[in-house]
Order: sequence, then C-alpha cells, then structure tokens
Amino acid sequence: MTTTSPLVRLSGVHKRYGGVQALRDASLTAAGGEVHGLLGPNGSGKSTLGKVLAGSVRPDAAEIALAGEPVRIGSPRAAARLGIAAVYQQLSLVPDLSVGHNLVLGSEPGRLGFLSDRAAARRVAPMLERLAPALGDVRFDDAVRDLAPGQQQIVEIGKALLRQPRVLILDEATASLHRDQVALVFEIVRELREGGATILFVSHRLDEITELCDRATILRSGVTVAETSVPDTTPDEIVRLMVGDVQAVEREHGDVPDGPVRLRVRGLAGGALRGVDLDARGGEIVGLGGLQGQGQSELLLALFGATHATGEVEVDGEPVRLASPRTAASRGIALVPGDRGTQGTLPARPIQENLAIASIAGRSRVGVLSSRRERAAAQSMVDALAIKIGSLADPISSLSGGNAQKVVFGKWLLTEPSVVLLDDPTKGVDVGAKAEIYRIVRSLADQGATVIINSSEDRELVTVCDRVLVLFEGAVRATLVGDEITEERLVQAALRIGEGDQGAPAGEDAA
Amino acid sequence: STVSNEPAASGDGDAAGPFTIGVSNGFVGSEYRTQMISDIEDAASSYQDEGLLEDLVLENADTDVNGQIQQVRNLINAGVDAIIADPNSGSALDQVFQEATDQGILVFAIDQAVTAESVINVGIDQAEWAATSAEWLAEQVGDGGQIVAVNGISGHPANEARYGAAQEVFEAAGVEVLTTADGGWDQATGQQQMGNLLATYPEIDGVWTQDGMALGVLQAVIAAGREGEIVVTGEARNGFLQLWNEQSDDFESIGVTNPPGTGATALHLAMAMLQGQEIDESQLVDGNTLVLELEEPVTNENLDAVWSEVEGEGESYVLDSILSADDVQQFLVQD
Amino acid sequence: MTRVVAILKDPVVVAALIAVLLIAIGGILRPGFASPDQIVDMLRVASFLGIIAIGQTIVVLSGGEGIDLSVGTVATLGAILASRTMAGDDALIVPGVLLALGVAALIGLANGLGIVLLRIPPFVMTLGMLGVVGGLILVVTGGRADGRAAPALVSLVNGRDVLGLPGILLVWIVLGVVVTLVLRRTVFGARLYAIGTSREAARLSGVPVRRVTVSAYVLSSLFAALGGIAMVGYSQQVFLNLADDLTLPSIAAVVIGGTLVAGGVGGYLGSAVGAIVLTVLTSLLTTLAMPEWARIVVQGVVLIALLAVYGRQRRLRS
Amino acid sequence: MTRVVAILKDPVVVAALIAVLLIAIGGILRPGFASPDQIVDMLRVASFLGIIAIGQTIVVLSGGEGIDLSVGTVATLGAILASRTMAGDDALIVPGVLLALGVAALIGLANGLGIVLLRIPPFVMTLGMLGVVGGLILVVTGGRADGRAAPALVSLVNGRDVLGLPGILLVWIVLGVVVTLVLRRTVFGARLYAIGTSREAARLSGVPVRRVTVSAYVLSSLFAALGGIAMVGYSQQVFLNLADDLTLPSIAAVVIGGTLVAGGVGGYLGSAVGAIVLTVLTSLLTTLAMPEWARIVVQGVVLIALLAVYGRQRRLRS
Ligand SMILES: Nc1ncnc2c1ncn2[C@@H]1O[C@H](COP(=O)(O)OP(=O)(O)OP(=O)(O)O)[C@@H](O)[C@H]1O
Ligand SMILES: Nc1ncnc2c1ncn2[C@@H]1O[C@H](COP(=O)(O)OP(=O)(O)OP(=O)(O)O)[C@@H](O)[C@H]1O
Ligand SMILES: [Mg+2]
Ligand SMILES: [Mg+2]
Repeated sequence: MTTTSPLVRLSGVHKRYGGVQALRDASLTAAGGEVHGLLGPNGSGKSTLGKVLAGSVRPDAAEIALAGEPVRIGSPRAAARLGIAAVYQQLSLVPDLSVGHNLVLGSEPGRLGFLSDRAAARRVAPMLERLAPALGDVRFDDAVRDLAPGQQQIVEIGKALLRQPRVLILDEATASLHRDQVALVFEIVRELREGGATILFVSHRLDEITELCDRATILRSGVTVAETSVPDTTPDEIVRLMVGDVQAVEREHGDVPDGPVRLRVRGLAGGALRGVDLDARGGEIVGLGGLQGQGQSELLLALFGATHATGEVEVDGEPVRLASPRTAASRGIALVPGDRGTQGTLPARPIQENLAIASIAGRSRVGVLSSRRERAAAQSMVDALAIKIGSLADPISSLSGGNAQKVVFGKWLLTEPSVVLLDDPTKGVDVGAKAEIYRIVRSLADQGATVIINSSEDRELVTVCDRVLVLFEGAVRATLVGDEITEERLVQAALRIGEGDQGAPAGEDAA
Repeated sequence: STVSNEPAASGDGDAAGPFTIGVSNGFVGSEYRTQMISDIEDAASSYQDEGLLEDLVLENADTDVNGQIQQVRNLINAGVDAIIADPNSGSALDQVFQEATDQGILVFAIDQAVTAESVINVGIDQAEWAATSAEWLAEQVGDGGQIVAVNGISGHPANEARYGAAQEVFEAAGVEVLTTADGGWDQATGQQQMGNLLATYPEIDGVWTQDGMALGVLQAVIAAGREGEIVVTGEARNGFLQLWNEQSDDFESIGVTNPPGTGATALHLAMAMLQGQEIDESQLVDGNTLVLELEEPVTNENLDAVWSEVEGEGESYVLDSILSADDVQQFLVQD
Repeated sequence: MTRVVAILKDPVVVAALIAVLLIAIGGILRPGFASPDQIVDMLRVASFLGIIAIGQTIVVLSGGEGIDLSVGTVATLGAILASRTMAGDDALIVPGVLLALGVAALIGLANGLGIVLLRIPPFVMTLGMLGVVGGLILVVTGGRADGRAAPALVSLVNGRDVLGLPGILLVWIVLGVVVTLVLRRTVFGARLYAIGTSREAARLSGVPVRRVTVSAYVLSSLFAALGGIAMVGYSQQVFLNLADDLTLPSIAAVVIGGTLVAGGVGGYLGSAVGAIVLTVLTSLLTTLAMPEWARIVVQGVVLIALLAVYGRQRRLRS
Repeated sequence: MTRVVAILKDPVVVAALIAVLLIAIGGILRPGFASPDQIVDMLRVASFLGIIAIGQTIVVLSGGEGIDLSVGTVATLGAILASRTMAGDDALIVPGVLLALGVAALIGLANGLGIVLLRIPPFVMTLGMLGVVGGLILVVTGGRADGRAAPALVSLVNGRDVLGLPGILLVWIVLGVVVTLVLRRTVFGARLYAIGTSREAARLSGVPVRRVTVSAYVLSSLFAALGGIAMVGYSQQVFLNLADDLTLPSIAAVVIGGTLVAGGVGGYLGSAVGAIVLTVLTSLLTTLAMPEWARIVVQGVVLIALLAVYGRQRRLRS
C-alpha cells in the first residue's frame, strides 16, 4: 500500500430527510490506492454519505474535495464526469434492457446520437470476460431480467467498473453474492487499488472488511465516530466501535426435537423445483444450503403458495392446498421474503399498518377495526422485537434495513405461525440486529414453531440451524445434522454435488 | 328526369321504382336525433306499403366526420337512389357528397346546411329561428332591458349562427347582454350555469337560451323563486311545456319549433323527385337551400291547445312538423 | 410554528384554502358570488361530482394503474334506470334506486373481473365498458330517456329542508364520513391501501388482492350510480348524456385532493375538497364576463397551477 | 413449432392477425369490404391515427404514468394553423407546416416542463393543456375555422400517386420506420426505455431523465400536429374539432399494440397495427347493418376481448 495525498475528502456533510437527520457533520478522508471501509449499523448514514459523493443525493451542506480540488457534485452524471462510480444498495439496472445496454447505459457509445452496438460490444466484451468466473456464460444480448439476483449484482458492478473510476463506491455490493463471486470482486478491487483508485467499501460482513480494507471510517447516527487502520484493529474492536457491546450469538443446537412431524413435503415440483421431499418437526430450525440458485428461494415461495407448484404438503398431518399466500397464511405458514423492499414492506404506509396487515382480519369485528387494539398489537411487536422507531405512524420507509426487517418479522409473529419460512432474513442487516434476529428465530423454534431458513451466508446456517438440507438443481441431495454443520462441510457438500458426486457426503440421506 | 343514370339495383327503367333511400346520421346520443330517425322511418313505411320504396338503409352511429364519410360511402356502395344526411360538418363532407351526386344519387342535407352545390339543403333558417325568440324576449324586457345568454358551445357553427342572429336583434332593440355562458346544450349544465348567473347578476330581466338548456335554465330560475320577474325563452319540447303549463298564468315564455321531422319532409321530396318531378329552382336560396317556414311558436296564447295535443307523448318529445307528400309539391315544378 | 407549516403543506388544506380564496375573489368581483345562497348552490352541484369521486378515489387508491373511465356513463345509466322506474312517483323511489344500484354493481363487477382475471389494463377495460354502457343506455331507452325524478328526490336535492340546507349535502357528508371510516378503520380499507402501495408485498402478506380490487371497481360503479341519481333529482328530468361529462372531473378531483395517482396514498376528504374547488372554479369563471376561450384557458392554467403547488410539496417532502 | 407458438404469442402478430380476420369477416358479410380500394381507404384513415399514435407511444414508453391527453386538440390546432396559413396554396405548405410544428413543439415543451419541473402528474398536466389548447383554438379562429388544405396536401392524402397508393401511406411507413429505428438504435431510444422501466435506475446510471422526458412530450405534440395536418388533407377543409376525438383511440392503439401502460416495454409497430385494427373494426361495424347500441356494445366487447388475449399472455410470460 502506498500512501498518497488524500484523493477523496468529505467534511461537514449534513443531510436531513424530513424528521431524520441522516448525516450530521460527517466526514471521510481516503487516499488513492486505498480500500476504505465505511462501517456502521443500519441507518447510520453509510449509504447517504456514499450517495452524496456519487451525486445522487444533494446534501444540505458539504465540502467535497477530489485530489485537493473542491468540487460540486450535482448529479450522478456530474459524478461520472469526475470519475466517480457507485454500486448502490438498490440495483440500478433496467431489467428489460440487455446486459450490454445496461453496462453502457448513461455512457452509450455512438455517433450523432445513434447507438453503435459494435462499439458497445467492443467496450463490453473484455468486461464480460473478466467477470465470467462469477457471471457464468452471459452474453451481451441476454436480458438482465433473466439473470439470477447474484448475476445481476455482478453486472451492476461491471457497469461501475466500465467507467474506469478513480473513486469506486461499493455499497453492500457483496450482500447478495456467494463466496466465489465475492472472491472475484475482491480480486478486481485489489487491481483497482494497485492502479491508484480509491474504493469505498460498505458491508455488514465482518470477515470481508478485515480481509479487504486498509482503513475504515465508522459512522454512528450520522456522525463520524472513528477512523482506524483495519489491519491494526481486532474484529471485536471494530464491532464495538460500530454498535457498542453486542453479545455474539453462540452456536447452540437444540437437541434434535423428537415431536411429531409438523411439515411434510413430498414431490414438490414446478419452476426450478424437481421434486423436493422434506420432513420437519416442531421446534426444529432447518436450513437450506447448496450453491446459489439451486431452488432454495423457490422452495420457500412454493411452500407459501406464492408460485405455481405441484406436490403434497401437509401441516400437522392435514394437507395444505398450495393455492395462494392467503391459504398458506390461514394454515399458520409465514414467509419473510428475500427482497424486503418489494416483497416485504408497504413502503409508503405507516409502521403500524405494516405490522398489522397479515393479522388484521383476526382482530376485526365484522370487518371493523378497533384503533386501540390495532395500536396495542403493533406496539407489542415493537416492544417484543425491540424495533427502533420514532412513531408507529411514520412510514416504514423511514426505518433502517435491520429495523424494517424486524417489522417484517413482527408482521408474521402477530399471526402466531406454526411454520416460519425465512429467505435470507439478515441480508444487509448490521451485526447487532443480526444477533437479535437470530435470537428471535431461536425463540420461535423454542415456542414450537418449525423454521425453514435460506441464507446467502454459510455462517448463518452454521449459527442457527439444527439441520441443513443441501439443494442441487431443485432437489434435496444431502443433509447435514448437528455438529456436521460447519462452513467447510457446507462448502464441500455443495461443491461435491455440483461436480456430479451423487453420493451422500455425510450424514443421513435426504428423506 | 333528374335521375339520369339510376343504379342497376333499383332496376326497371326510368322513374319507376321501387327505390332505395339511405340515411346517414353521425350522432345518436340525443332524443332529437332519435325522433328524427323515427319520423323518417314512419314516412318511409307508407311508401314501402305502396311498393314504391324497396328499402330504407340506415347508417346511424356516433361517429366523427371520417366515420360519416364512411357511412356515405357505404350508402353509395349499397346502391341507394337518394341519401338524406344530417351532416356532422358543413363542409368536410362535400367531397363524398359530390361523389354520390356524380353517380346520380340525390343528396339531401337536413339540420345542418352544407356547401356542396349538388346537395339540396332542407331545413328551417336557424338564424330566423333564433331571431324569433330573441325578438319576443326583446319585446318582453324592452329597450334598456338587461339579459344574459346561455349558449351551446362557443365556436360551434350552429351556436354562432343562432347567437349571431339573436345578438343583432338585441342590438337593434337596445337590449343589453350582460354576459354569456356556455351550457354545452346540456340541460344540467344549463341549470348550473344559470344558478351561477342568477347569484351574480341580480339585475337581469331575461335569459336567452336554446334547446334543452331552456328547461335547466327555467328550473334554476324557479329554484331562485324569480320566475315572476325574469323572462326565459323556452323550447318547444314536452318537458319544458309541462313545466310551463304548471306555472301560473302570468308566467310567459316562447317555444319556437325546430322540427325533427325535416328528415321526413326530405324523404317525401326525395320520393317525388325519384318519381320524376323536378325541384323548383326559383325557390332555392343560395342556389341549393330550401328554407322551410317556421311553425307558429308556442306562446301563452296557444299553450293550452298545444299542450293538450302533445301531452300524451313522452317528456323528450319535440314539437314536430312534417310536410306531407302533398305539401312538398309547393317546392316542385308543376307541369 | 412548524406545526402550522406542516398543516399548510397538507394538500387537503391547500385545496380548501384555494376554494375559500376562489369564493372570496368571486365575492369581490361579483357581489352575490359569496352569498350564502350561492355557496349552498355550488355545494349542491359539487355534491354530484363529490359522490362520484368517492368511487374514483377508491379505485385510484387501489393502485395497479387504477382508474375508472366509465363512471360518467354509469352515473347516467343509473339516473335513467332510477328515474324511469320511479317515473315521478315517491312510492317507487326505493325500487328505482335498488335497480340502478344492482345494475351498477354488475357493471363494476365486470370491470373488476376483466382487470384481475383477464389482466386488461384498467384504462382500457373501463374505456371499453364506457362503450358497452353507452350501448346499454340506447337499448334501455330506445334513444329516448323519458324519466322523471320522484318529488321526494327532487326536494332532497333542490329543497333546503335540513337546517336550511339541501338534504343531498347531508347525504354527501354522511357518505363522506362513512367512506373515510371504511378507509381508515376497516379490514377492507387497510387492504385497499396495502394493494395500492405494493400488490406483491400485499399478496405475500396474505391479502386477497383480487377480491379487494374487484370490490373497488364495484364500489366505484355503485357510487357513480348514486351520483347519477342525485343529479336527476337536480335536473328532475333525465336525458341521454346527463352525467357523461363527469368522468374527467372526477379524476381531477381525486388528484387535486392529493391522492397519489400511483395508488396507496390519499383519502376521500381531499377528493371532496377537490370536487368543491372544481365546481367553484367553473362557477366563478361563468360569472366573470370574459370570452369563452379565456375561460377555458384560465381554467386550464388554474388547474395546472394548483397541481404545481402540490408538486413542489411532494418534492419538499421526499 | 415452439417458434411458431412464440411468434403467435407476440402481441403485434396477434393484432395483425385480428386485423386480417376483421377484414375477412367484413368481406364475407359485405362483399366490397375486402376490396383493394376499401382496404386502401381504411389504411388511409388509419394513417392519421397511426401518426398521432407515434407520439403517444413515445410518451407511454417514457413511463412515470406517462400519457398525453392533449394530442387530439393539438392535432386540431396543428391542422387549423397549417390550413389557415396555406389557404389552399401549394406555395405556402412549408410555412404552414412549420408554423404548426413550431407551436406544437412549444405546447409539448410546456407539457414536459410542467411534468418534470412542477411535478404535475401527466394525466392532469395534459388534461389542463387540453383546455388551454381548446381556448387557443377559439382565439386563433375566433370560432370560425376557415382554412383550406393546399392541393398538393390533398392529393398526398386522397390521391393514389405512389405505386397506386396514397402518398400519406408512404409518409406513414417512413415515419414508422424512422421512429422504430430511433427507439431501437439511438441513444435517445435506449434512454427512453431506461427511464420508462425505472426512473431511479436510469438516473443513477447517469441518464438525463428530465431531458428525455421533456423530449418525449415535445415529440408527442409534434406527431400530433403532423397527424392533424394529414387529416386536413383528407377533409380538405378544417373544422374546430377535426381531430379532438382521436385522443382516446391513440391511447387504445398503443395499448392494443402491446406497449405496457406502465412504460418501458413495447414499440411502435404494435401501435401502428393497433391503429389499423381500430380503424378496420370501426369501418366494419359501420358497414354492418346493426342497431347503434349493438355496434357500441360489439366495439366495447371486441376491444376488451382483444386485450384479454394479451392479458393471458402477459401472465404466461411473466
Ligand atoms: N430517501 C430517504 N428518505 C427518508 N429517510 C431516509 C432516506 N434515505 C435514508 N433515510 C434515513 O437516513 C438515515 C440514514 O440512512 P442510510 O441509508 O444512509 O443508512 P445506512 O447506514 O446505509 O443503513 P443500512 O446499513 O441499513 O444500509 C436512516 O435513518 C434512514 O432511514
Ligand atoms: N425514498 C426513501 N424514503 C424513506 N426512506 C428511505 C428511502 N430510500 C431509502 N430509505 C431508507 O434508507 C435506508 C437505506 O435504504 P436501503 O433500502 O437502501 O437499505 P436497506 O433497507 O438496508 O435495504 P437492503 O437490505 O435491501 O440493502 C433504509 O432505512 C431505507 O428505509
Ligand atoms: Mg445503506
Ligand atoms: Mg442495508
């Protein structure tokens, strides 16, 4: 690492959203040739600070200097001209355009306003090739809509890289990526660092931060509280700087419960699913492992009646029709979906309504609601899950990711579900909130519910699961139980099946 | 004969028949047009009974000018001998009418005069129609009287022709028009607009309005309890006559007939001409327009008589006037 | 202080202030415009639009590009069916109203089913339905809409029997309160806002999205028919295109009232105020002596200006 | 086989098949309906709607609840300005057309600026503009539209000088091809689809969202004026509401052509076919002897049925 004069300097950054002071006098200094971590709990202002630098948010006050030159950055276009590129937490891809057109969107090559596909292809080809290990065989003309979420994230990163930025902002760009994809991203980031660029790196995954970052700025409640050299700081210290004292969740396996089978699935097929069989008991937390995109999310959606699927599903011995989320919910099934923004929350509606919506009918008398009962129900969840909110009447969109996710949990807890399906429940959630969510999951199981959980993080499965089913191409191919569940075994199992080894890697065969 | 190259469809020789007559109407959403069409059908049925008329082809649809051009083409293709059209535009249909007359088809325009010279316009003089009620109103309110006008749609040719004529009358008589408002020929809108005008022009002595809006205007005046002081021009339609009849005897109004039966009159003319008679060119105004005389307007004088006669018809019935086959002889060259 | 500012930013308050301002301007320019009688008269006229706008509000709130272009003709059809049935006889009011509501419900059902089952965009579905209902009107009437409002209906609308106010204003207020309560305090209301905000998230929360959507369109037709019936109480006699022209104003009222066109945000109070603003604006322009073209231009410009105010606020808030 | 199925699922192909089917039905029921002359005639009439639908397509594609309710009156205004300027004289065609286009561009600019700067929803902005333009027409004409198309314009539309076809068809084809190329092969086109699919994503990618949006509305007004000018070549004389009724059909053509009302998906070919389907359907219904109510009902039902076919496909695809 070479030390040069600071390439990026932000100081005195203020930004207010309505009643929320997202940033107050935040600052950040990063040198060229440095990977600079931007750390902090949910809602601490990391994204906002990144967006100020990327021109997509106009700050109330800010001084920005690039390589010592004061600059004004009024729009993403202006930022691009200054050599700043960003990968945002929310994808900025246009699903109906091709991969190639997305990659060049906003900086289309062409003459006299006419697109030159040839020039675009020439520009894009090396990038696609570079990304191929993580992206797979994706062509210029493929529609972005048809790609898996991880692939889309890679394309998004490619789009930023194509602009050959001297400042690259990666805001939770790795949150939906798997380990091999992350490895490639890291490789590219290191190359950029060699080339003298500054990379601002936002992540809630501690191991990623310690592996990649040179220095880090830590935000809390919109204020810069510390700047530190990462190699010289222990992970525990980083966590403490970020969220104060968090009690890490120890891996605790309950004894494998021996009650009757609560959820029984036979031959579930449709979409990516090719006949899934599974049995789960009350009080059991079952994880779904395997390579990304082997049908884990589809399985959860299908069990919830949200996609078309065929097969037998029984809850407590009674068959369930896979007709709609509504019928599933009425049988005590709950789903915390993978995409909080579009599937989990009603953004413009108050927190109270978001908490109430799934259980509202049960509290009504002939369709009429009691405002007192509604408020009490919502408040009970805010208390039980320690959700940090201003007022129940605030829109849920004013909450940070972790708190919004807790609201989605609370919504379903109010229905007192017996089967809880969780799709990547801690994506983008900070360390502190993550620990709380694990506790919620464990206590659900302790109260007798069956929990099925999919995660993009192997460590998560290791931490919370009693049993992990490894999926490959839409079917359960292996099962890990109890102490067999380690990150190494999970990776091995996923890979060995992927290579065609159909033998049981360990433990019992799938039922 | 005026009909020199008769289409083959109607067959056998000169002036013999049976004939086919087409009707093109481009607007169906009004009671007036409904009555117009049924008048034509009634008149046609007697010719059909006599075997003189083979078929009455109706092209009756809500449409724009292009659609009506299509209607007329359809009629031409159907081999009609004469076309009676209520045109959506005074000039835009000229070309297709010319096509029809070029093929020897007689074309009559009713309700709205057209500029195509080969077409015979049949109808009352709209300016005269408007002037009649305007003169009556001017007399009622006297020199220096103050009125408002509730018009149809500003810029619409029919509205401009009518209101233009009324304006001339008011100027000549020294009547002051305080303001005008558009009622869109819509009864309820007329009622709303009049309500507004009543509140803000307390000094008015009279209202000049047209067609279905008259009922709305009168209702607004009655609602304000000022039917004794404000004079309203009326309409020769049952709905209005009924309300008029319900008022006390010193309430006065006027209803000038704008007969939907003009279409039927045109049909009688068409049948006569198809049978070989020729129109008396000397009676044509502007070269191609046959002006029908206005009926005696309804006033307090004859209200009771008229009302007892038409009471049995529905509320949307418009006082009518159809010239008979014999009546139309006055416009034809007599040998 | 900030609370005052916040209140002044509420679109409903802005619209109400504008209505008052328009009346004041009118009163200055034309004494009589701000008289109690004239105000009552304008409110009476606003009530027809306001009642129709109830259904339009519900449909717009339901999201999914929700809009009902058939409300005008459905109102006309309702008025025709009711007034032909009652034919000026008080004893037949109830059957007349029930017939109108029954037919309207069927039309709304067809709209809703077309939208959720056949996935026809609401704009086109209700536009097609506008045509179909237009045809129905011709069938029912044979081109002559002879119907008379019963005297009780007429005096409900035109009389001033309730504390010196027309009964229809009371009806409007009651309907408005009920609808606001339904939106805020019932399962249906909560679900309506939910589907309007995000159909996908609502579906995954167990909301019966289709059923709620269909209900919205049924309600829209029902309120349209009620508005039409009120209108025939005003005009006393029915005619073929009585309420046809109220469709666009009903949408404008909803938008002026601050309901988001995309759905999920808003309420009825705003639409009611919107209906009043539109009516007062039209009345004011009528009473000012100016050429018709100027009226049209001013109306367009005021509407745009009005919405520009909200636009600015939307920006400030987000 | 699957390729055939895939092609048969393309909305544009479905719409084209429906047009052919309608012509065939017409030909059977009424010989002469499927004659080359009649078909050319229908295409001629479809071309006015088709040209106006170009702009509407662009606006709908631009998303953000994009719609232009002012195209009908803008077309009328364009026709009036052009025909009054040319006043039947070939030498004045170019100034006439330029004047019309210039004024139209200003109107489109006002629409676009109102939408992006004042954040007025397009529905209301263009509705208000409809009023303003209506007033403008009255000012310009003083209530009497007495312009005349120049002979060259008339023969372009009504003649059959190009390989036995009307020149206007050639103009339409050229415009259609150019627009399709612009949508598919230019930076503007790519950005239009991008903002239509997701304004936020486009903005973050550095697309000048506002500039593209404003351009879309300017283009819409320009094509509306062109459509109006073509129409006055057909009717030869202008009148005050020449093209006013083409607004809703222009939207219907876009939707029938498979363009998503939400924006970002679709293209002009579909809208062109949609314009043809609508014209053929209207002609067919005009030709068939049936009562008016039946005609209206059939038209509504066919439209709904047509869109139901797509709805089903949208479901299959997504
Ligand atoms: N567009 C917005 N409107 C209103 N409030 C916002 C908006 N964007 C962010 N906020 C609020 O500003 C604060 C900072 O948000 P920001 O997105 O910067 O947090 P973050 O550190 O990126 O959180 P996370 O880890 O969850 O991504 C939060 O309280 C958030 O709710
Ligand atoms: N338009 C907005 N209005 C209000 N709050 C917003 C808005 N956009 C973002 N926020 C808030 O800013 C914070 C960060 O937003 P964002 O959705 O990017 O992160 P997130 O909620 O952690 O999601 P994810 O885990 O998918 O990255 C969240 O608290 C979010 O609710
Ligand atoms: Mg963030
Ligand atoms: Mg986050």
